[in-house]
Amino acid sequence: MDKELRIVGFLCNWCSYGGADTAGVGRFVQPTDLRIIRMPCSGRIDPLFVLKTLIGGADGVLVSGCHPRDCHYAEGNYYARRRLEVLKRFLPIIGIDPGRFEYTWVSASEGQRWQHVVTSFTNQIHALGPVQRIGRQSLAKACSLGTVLEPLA
Amino acid sequence: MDALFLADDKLSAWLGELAAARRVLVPVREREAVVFRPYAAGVTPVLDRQANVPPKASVFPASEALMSFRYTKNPENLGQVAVEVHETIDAPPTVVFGGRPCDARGFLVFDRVYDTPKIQDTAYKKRRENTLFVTLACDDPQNTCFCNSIGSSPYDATGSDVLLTPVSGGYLVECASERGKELVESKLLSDGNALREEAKTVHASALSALGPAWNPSPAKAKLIEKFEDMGFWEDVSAKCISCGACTYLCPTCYCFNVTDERTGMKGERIRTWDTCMSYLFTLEASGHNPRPTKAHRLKNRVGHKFSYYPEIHGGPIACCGCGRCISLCPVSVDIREIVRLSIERPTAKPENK
Amino acid sequence: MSQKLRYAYYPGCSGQGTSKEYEQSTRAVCEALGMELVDIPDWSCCGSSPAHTVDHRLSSALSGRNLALAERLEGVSAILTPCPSCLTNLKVSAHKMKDPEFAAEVNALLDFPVRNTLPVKSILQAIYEDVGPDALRPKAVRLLTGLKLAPYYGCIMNRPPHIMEFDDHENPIAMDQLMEAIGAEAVTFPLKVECCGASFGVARRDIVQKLSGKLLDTAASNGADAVVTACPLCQMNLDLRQDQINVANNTSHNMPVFYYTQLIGLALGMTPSQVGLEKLEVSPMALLESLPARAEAQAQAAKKPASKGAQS
Amino acid sequence: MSLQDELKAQIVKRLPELDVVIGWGQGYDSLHRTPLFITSEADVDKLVFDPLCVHNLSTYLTRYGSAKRIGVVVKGCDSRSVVELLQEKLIHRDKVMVFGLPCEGVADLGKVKRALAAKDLDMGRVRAASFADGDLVVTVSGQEIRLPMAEVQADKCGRCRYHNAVIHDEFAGQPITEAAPDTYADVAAFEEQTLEERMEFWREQMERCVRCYACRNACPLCVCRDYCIGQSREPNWVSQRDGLEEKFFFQMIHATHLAGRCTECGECERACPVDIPLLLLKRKLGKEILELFDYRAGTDPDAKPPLLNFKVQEDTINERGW
Amino acid sequence: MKIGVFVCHCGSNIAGTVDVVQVAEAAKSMPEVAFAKDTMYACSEPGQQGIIDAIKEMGLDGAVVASCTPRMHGSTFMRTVARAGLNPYMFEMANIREHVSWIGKDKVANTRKAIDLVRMAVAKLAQNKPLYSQSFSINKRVMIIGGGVAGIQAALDCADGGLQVVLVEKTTTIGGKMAKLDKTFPTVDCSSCILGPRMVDVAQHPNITLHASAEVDEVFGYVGNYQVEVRKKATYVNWKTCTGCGACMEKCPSKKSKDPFNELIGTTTAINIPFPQAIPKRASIDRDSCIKFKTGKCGICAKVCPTKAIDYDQQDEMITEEVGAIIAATGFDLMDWHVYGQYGAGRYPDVITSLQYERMLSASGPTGGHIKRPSDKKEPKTIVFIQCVGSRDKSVGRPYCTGFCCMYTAKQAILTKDHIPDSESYVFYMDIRAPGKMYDEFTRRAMEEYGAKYIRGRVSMVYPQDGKMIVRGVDTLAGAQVEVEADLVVLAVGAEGAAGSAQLAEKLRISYDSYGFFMEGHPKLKPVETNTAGVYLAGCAQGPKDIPSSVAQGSAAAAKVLSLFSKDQLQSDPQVSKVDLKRCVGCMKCAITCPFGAIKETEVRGEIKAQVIETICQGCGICTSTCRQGAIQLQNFTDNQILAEVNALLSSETEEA
Repeated sequence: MDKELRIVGFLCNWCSYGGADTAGVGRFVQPTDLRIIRMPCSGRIDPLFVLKTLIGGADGVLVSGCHPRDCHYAEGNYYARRRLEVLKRFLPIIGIDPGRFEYTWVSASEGQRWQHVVTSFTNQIHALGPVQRIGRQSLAKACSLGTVLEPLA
Repeated sequence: MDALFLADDKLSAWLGELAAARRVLVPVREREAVVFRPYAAGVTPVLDRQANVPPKASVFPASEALMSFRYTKNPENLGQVAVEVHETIDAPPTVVFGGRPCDARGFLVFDRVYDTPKIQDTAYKKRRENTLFVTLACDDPQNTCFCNSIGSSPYDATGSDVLLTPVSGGYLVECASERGKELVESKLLSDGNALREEAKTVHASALSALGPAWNPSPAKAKLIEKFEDMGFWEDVSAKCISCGACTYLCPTCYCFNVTDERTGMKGERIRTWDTCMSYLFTLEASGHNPRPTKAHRLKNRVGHKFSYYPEIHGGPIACCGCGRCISLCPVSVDIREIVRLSIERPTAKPENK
Repeated sequence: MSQKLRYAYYPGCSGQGTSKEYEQSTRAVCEALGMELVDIPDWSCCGSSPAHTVDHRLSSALSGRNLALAERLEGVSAILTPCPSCLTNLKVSAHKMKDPEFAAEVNALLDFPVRNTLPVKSILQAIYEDVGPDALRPKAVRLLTGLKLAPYYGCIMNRPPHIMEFDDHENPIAMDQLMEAIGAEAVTFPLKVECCGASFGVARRDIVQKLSGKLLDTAASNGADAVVTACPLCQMNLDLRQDQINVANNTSHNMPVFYYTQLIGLALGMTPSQVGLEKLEVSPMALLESLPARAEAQAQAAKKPASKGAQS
Repeated sequence: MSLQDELKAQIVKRLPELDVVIGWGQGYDSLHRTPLFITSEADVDKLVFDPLCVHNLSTYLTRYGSAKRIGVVVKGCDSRSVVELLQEKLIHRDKVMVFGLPCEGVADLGKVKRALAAKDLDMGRVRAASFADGDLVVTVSGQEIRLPMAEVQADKCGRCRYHNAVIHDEFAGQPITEAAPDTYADVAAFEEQTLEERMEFWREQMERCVRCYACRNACPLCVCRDYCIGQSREPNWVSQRDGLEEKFFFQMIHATHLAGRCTECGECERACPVDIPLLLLKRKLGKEILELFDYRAGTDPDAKPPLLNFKVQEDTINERGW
Repeated sequence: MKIGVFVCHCGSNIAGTVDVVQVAEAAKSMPEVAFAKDTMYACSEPGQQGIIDAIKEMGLDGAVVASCTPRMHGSTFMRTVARAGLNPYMFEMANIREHVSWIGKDKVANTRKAIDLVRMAVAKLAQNKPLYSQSFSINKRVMIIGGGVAGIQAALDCADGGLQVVLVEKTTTIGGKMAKLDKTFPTVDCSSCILGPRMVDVAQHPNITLHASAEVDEVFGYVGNYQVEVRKKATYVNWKTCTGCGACMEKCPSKKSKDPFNELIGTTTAINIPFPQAIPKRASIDRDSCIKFKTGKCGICAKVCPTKAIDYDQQDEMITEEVGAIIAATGFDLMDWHVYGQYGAGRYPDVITSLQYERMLSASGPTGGHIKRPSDKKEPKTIVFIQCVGSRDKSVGRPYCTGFCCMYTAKQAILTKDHIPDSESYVFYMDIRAPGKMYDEFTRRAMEEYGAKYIRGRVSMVYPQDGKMIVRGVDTLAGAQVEVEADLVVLAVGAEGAAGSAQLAEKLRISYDSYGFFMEGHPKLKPVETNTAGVYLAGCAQGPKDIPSSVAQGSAAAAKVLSLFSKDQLQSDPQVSKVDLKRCVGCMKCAITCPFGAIKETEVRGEIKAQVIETICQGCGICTSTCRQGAIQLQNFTDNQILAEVNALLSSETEEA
């Protein structure tokens, strides 16, 4: 695999963080790009965390929680599912490939599934390459080209 | 000094000359907004109307790093941390081209605050020194313009270094300061003395288009008188939505906020524009806020411009009459009307409590 | 039935030889029921037994060719075939081609690719789902009342269930209900989906004799006068080999083995020769002639309140 | 009786029950209307209603204490904000009196500006404006210019499903019966660009942002205002730097906080002094939420908003088997 | 703030693939870090002491331990930090074992990743606040849901321990599945003879309140203080006056009512007491069968009742029970075996379930203890038992082994021989699973002494022919197809969580698996706990198990409750949400999304504000992500802390570049 990319995972403590632990206990080899942030529940994940992370320069964000019906807090992942689905569909308008963000459900027992998720997500991000950042290019370029910004048709 | 002439077709060449050694900021159109952007070949300046955003940032950026700092640890004792500080001033030689007289005059209001014998804001001063203004006189003022009422005019060259006046086929170019001379030393400019008369006609017609001037000076006392008249302020601020458009787009509003932004072991001390229309402007650490409502805050903005500033700085009011706070206000709050009402409307007697 | 039923039709090789009567009665019945069958032009082998045991890709290519040809027909809603063996191969191929890699391999062998847009169904499924017993019932001008049938579906009509996606794979009822709609009685027949011995009739005749014999025994012991089938191979084993079975098992079955399309055709008013009854080895004519008398007897019995019907 | 007079009569009738009625009055020039706060019958005469009454006045409703009884004049689009505020219990029905209007569409002054600029004229110099035969007639620099309303009408009006106030205590005039379909063609058109082009577009737009927060403060549903997380240190989502990331992220805050609530009234975009097309972001969310949850904000005060709700089995969310 | 970082080798578990010395060295340059060191085994006593010493010597304010998962040793190190005199919440962990060293061998990449994780943990800890638990009192009453043998055992143990017990039973009598059994393995004791006295104890125990014909409707509250709304379903008989004399049953004209107690192989009267030893011994009316309810006429039971207990107008009654802990002992039901088309899917009357057979064997059952096949009431001579019907069968979505079927099948084969000495039993099995005291010996007796013919193989088909059930299967040991002409076929149907267990789990906020079994807190170490404090499990509700195991779990759950209640006060988890009053606009969206009802509306200076009830809050943080003003923040998982982690990670990249 090419140079590591910056992939951030927001995982609920009860299921997916445990699933990642289980994968570790099972010595299921995974790519090393991912950095996991432990959350109490996928319902704690404000979509803005994902946006902040992507706009701030992460190449991919992976959210994982308990399977629907299995939330330790009964309902957190139901809210998460709606919020994150809306978020995923929102990304294209701001020029971010929706494939840079995935959300999924992995239980504490699903070590192998976690390995699969991490591996395929990391491959997906590598296929997309480094993220483009809004702050990385200044308007000087546009000005030097003499572009006059036309209003939306 | 002689007046010069710049033909329309020489404009870009002149800009090109100016831009060779300096950053030249020109008004350009982006969607329906006109903003100042660095000139480069191919950029078409928009000179037929007032820019939405004045060239304030040329001397007083919306955000600037005053200094950068870095923490270093004593390897023997990690608990001991030293800090290194580097002052940073970004002050490239700059020409602001195509602003209006009001835009350039705005900095005179700044100067009385940031460049005084007692207090000198080094970053401001450095940039002010490095920035020249090639100003375009207005030939047809907008409905919201009122420079004539605050003691100026559509062709007032105070604060500018070069004044351009649109005449047939091009511009009359007049030096307005010593520093302006270096700018007009160009072979592209020809003798323009013959066009002085035409320029005067342009000036006169612009002035008359503004209509009769009104006198804001009685407001100085009246606004103090109305300090406790919150009924008045609630009334005139009712429509205000407390955004910062008026202050950020005002060529004379000079308030700022300072914050340290740090990541890891390094960071910067940032100065950013602040707006007195925001609740946060006066929010104190205790949670107390001396200006808790928009009425208090609008009172401050109008009071500061037309009463407190003149009081402190010996006369001039802190307004250049550009009218952006009116034309760009999402709800058309009209500062002229508020000043007039403060003068005309009887002041309510404070209730004895 | 407001919209026109129009299908691509895959006849299969049996219909050209051993089960001409199935083919003949299928076409007649479908026409009578308003189901337009458009023959797939230049149809070829479905890739059944000889091919699929050797090479899955080639077998699927044979099926795929037919699928692709059918997809080019206009205004057809499904591909129909009377033969369960063809059905299985067409459906399995279509199913496997949902995997894009496999589909690419198969398509590489074809003149034009399979789009996999048309469902493949048996004639039985189409009659059952698109016409249905309720619509069939009023069309029956000659009810087969008194005829007791063992409905025999064969082993592959409904299996494997996740591919065939039709009826209950252990206890299918589509043919039962169609037979009941035309007045016949479907007796309890627990071996509906048992194996008849299939093509072992050539290599190991003893197996067919044992398995098919058991089918006939069970049908008889459950009171059936005849067997009704949906598969050319089953029909052939039970009918053509009935004498061999009797000899081998020391039994004396004389049990006609119909195609369900033949019986529906009769009920719709067709003549025995229109549905090819003369092609059956065990002649059903005596049985069919006895039906009016049986019906009368049944009607009489029904009038007597004390009489008990068949167990149900 | 004209629509405007009918409205005035209704306000005069109900004014005694109310502390203030918010309507529109004449602004600083003939093209501008401005919010009018009516507290006496004499003020009622200043009331104006025409296609220049662009402001969504419901934005003021949450700025009064719960003790006041407020009347508000609303067009169809504005009324959805009232419904949304009621649904979120940010205002109380018994404290708000809604004067509903039918509206055939308002002018977009940005389009007026562009139309005049095309004729080398400056909207800032318009001396007179009136409406005649479906045209906006303006006098500028000595010329009389007729601008067909169809050309200068706000985009939102061309796709309006709710010409009439959806909630009202008083309704002036005759309800308008037609409603236009909204196909979100603008969003689709924008998304025909590549991802790089889209981000470059926003890069260019955000460069211009002065962080005045007019977009936020004009928004009827931005009720945090003084405690917006875009400006706070606790929590500290956005630094004081005015980089593109900071400015853009503020728009992410604004947009996501409006997901499932935004009625697409467009005040954010209208209020922007540097003409950044902010509504597009909200329209995208509106489109996705409509597709996912069949939900249009501000149409039912008793609805449970989609993001505060869930189904155990979501019919429309394909979780992609990740 | 002065932070200490302790990087664990974990022997070679971490140090094998992560350069822990380099990680500790890198930590030294991180903000706020005043001390960083690698350590061989952080969790060992010397390791912990090292942390304590460093905290004390260096005057540290908090500690980051980079080692294994916090799910493993998070609480261990919190206690360590507390022993050093710090608030235990001034601690964070970086998981560099499960998430780093164990999942890859690239030491360079692993080390870089470990440094990032430490940097993130440090950034988070820098904003941790000391948190303090609140004490709250406990209501020392316990509710037990389900009156089977596990629930009975738990109830008696708790009651004997001095607790007030509320026992809620869905049906009209306690006893559960065990009450339906004829005999128990491997002792062949009479089931009702051993269970009966326990049931009577429940009825007579002064500390036990029994609600039969009752179900849990809603559960509010939290450990120590639950409010449970119990729906007492109408029985149309006033149980306060009913004496259980049975006069109504004798006279009831509707004698063909369904008899669920007898697994529907017999019938009963519309008004009935399920069996003579029922507790409470009270009659109830089956509305669906009662002539009075169906036609309005009849009313015979009301006439004959000596105590005038019949009340046709009775309604469901809601009562609220306040308890401090709940034991869920809701047991199991048989899976719906009708998915087995090859066994007739219910079409053949002579294919029955083992539980139906059990009722047939029982002297108090509908056949009076005589084995009669349902179709013609004849005594069967050849009986085939098919095991693993709905066990270990992925094709029907039941991959697990129910575990007790092998044993009861052997028992039933033995009892069959006792009942019908000239009978022959065949048992089709996959493997014999008899790992219990005297269990394997028991199955051997069935084969060797009682002559049950055990055939190792699956049955492919059962069908009727000539009055017999033909059972066709395979004998995998002989490698042959077998056909048995049986008179009766008994299916050992697998168990699944009792009907309604998923709904109950959702009310109790505990997890359950796809088979309806409740999830225990830890498969090894917390077999009767759940992840919801104060909710415990007993018996088959947690997974299929036999009677002794169920009884043991009942006692275990009781012990857990007694231990919980041994204190007068509980400490709340302080990691709860907190409202910043000045930011709160009182929109109460937090309260809408809170799954626990932990947020209430309050008024502060005339304005509506949200308030967190700390003892109810479970710390999920859904409110925090719901609140747009950021006014409600989950302590130590605040927005700023998550952002600090994100920034620490993203800035690390910038610094490298």
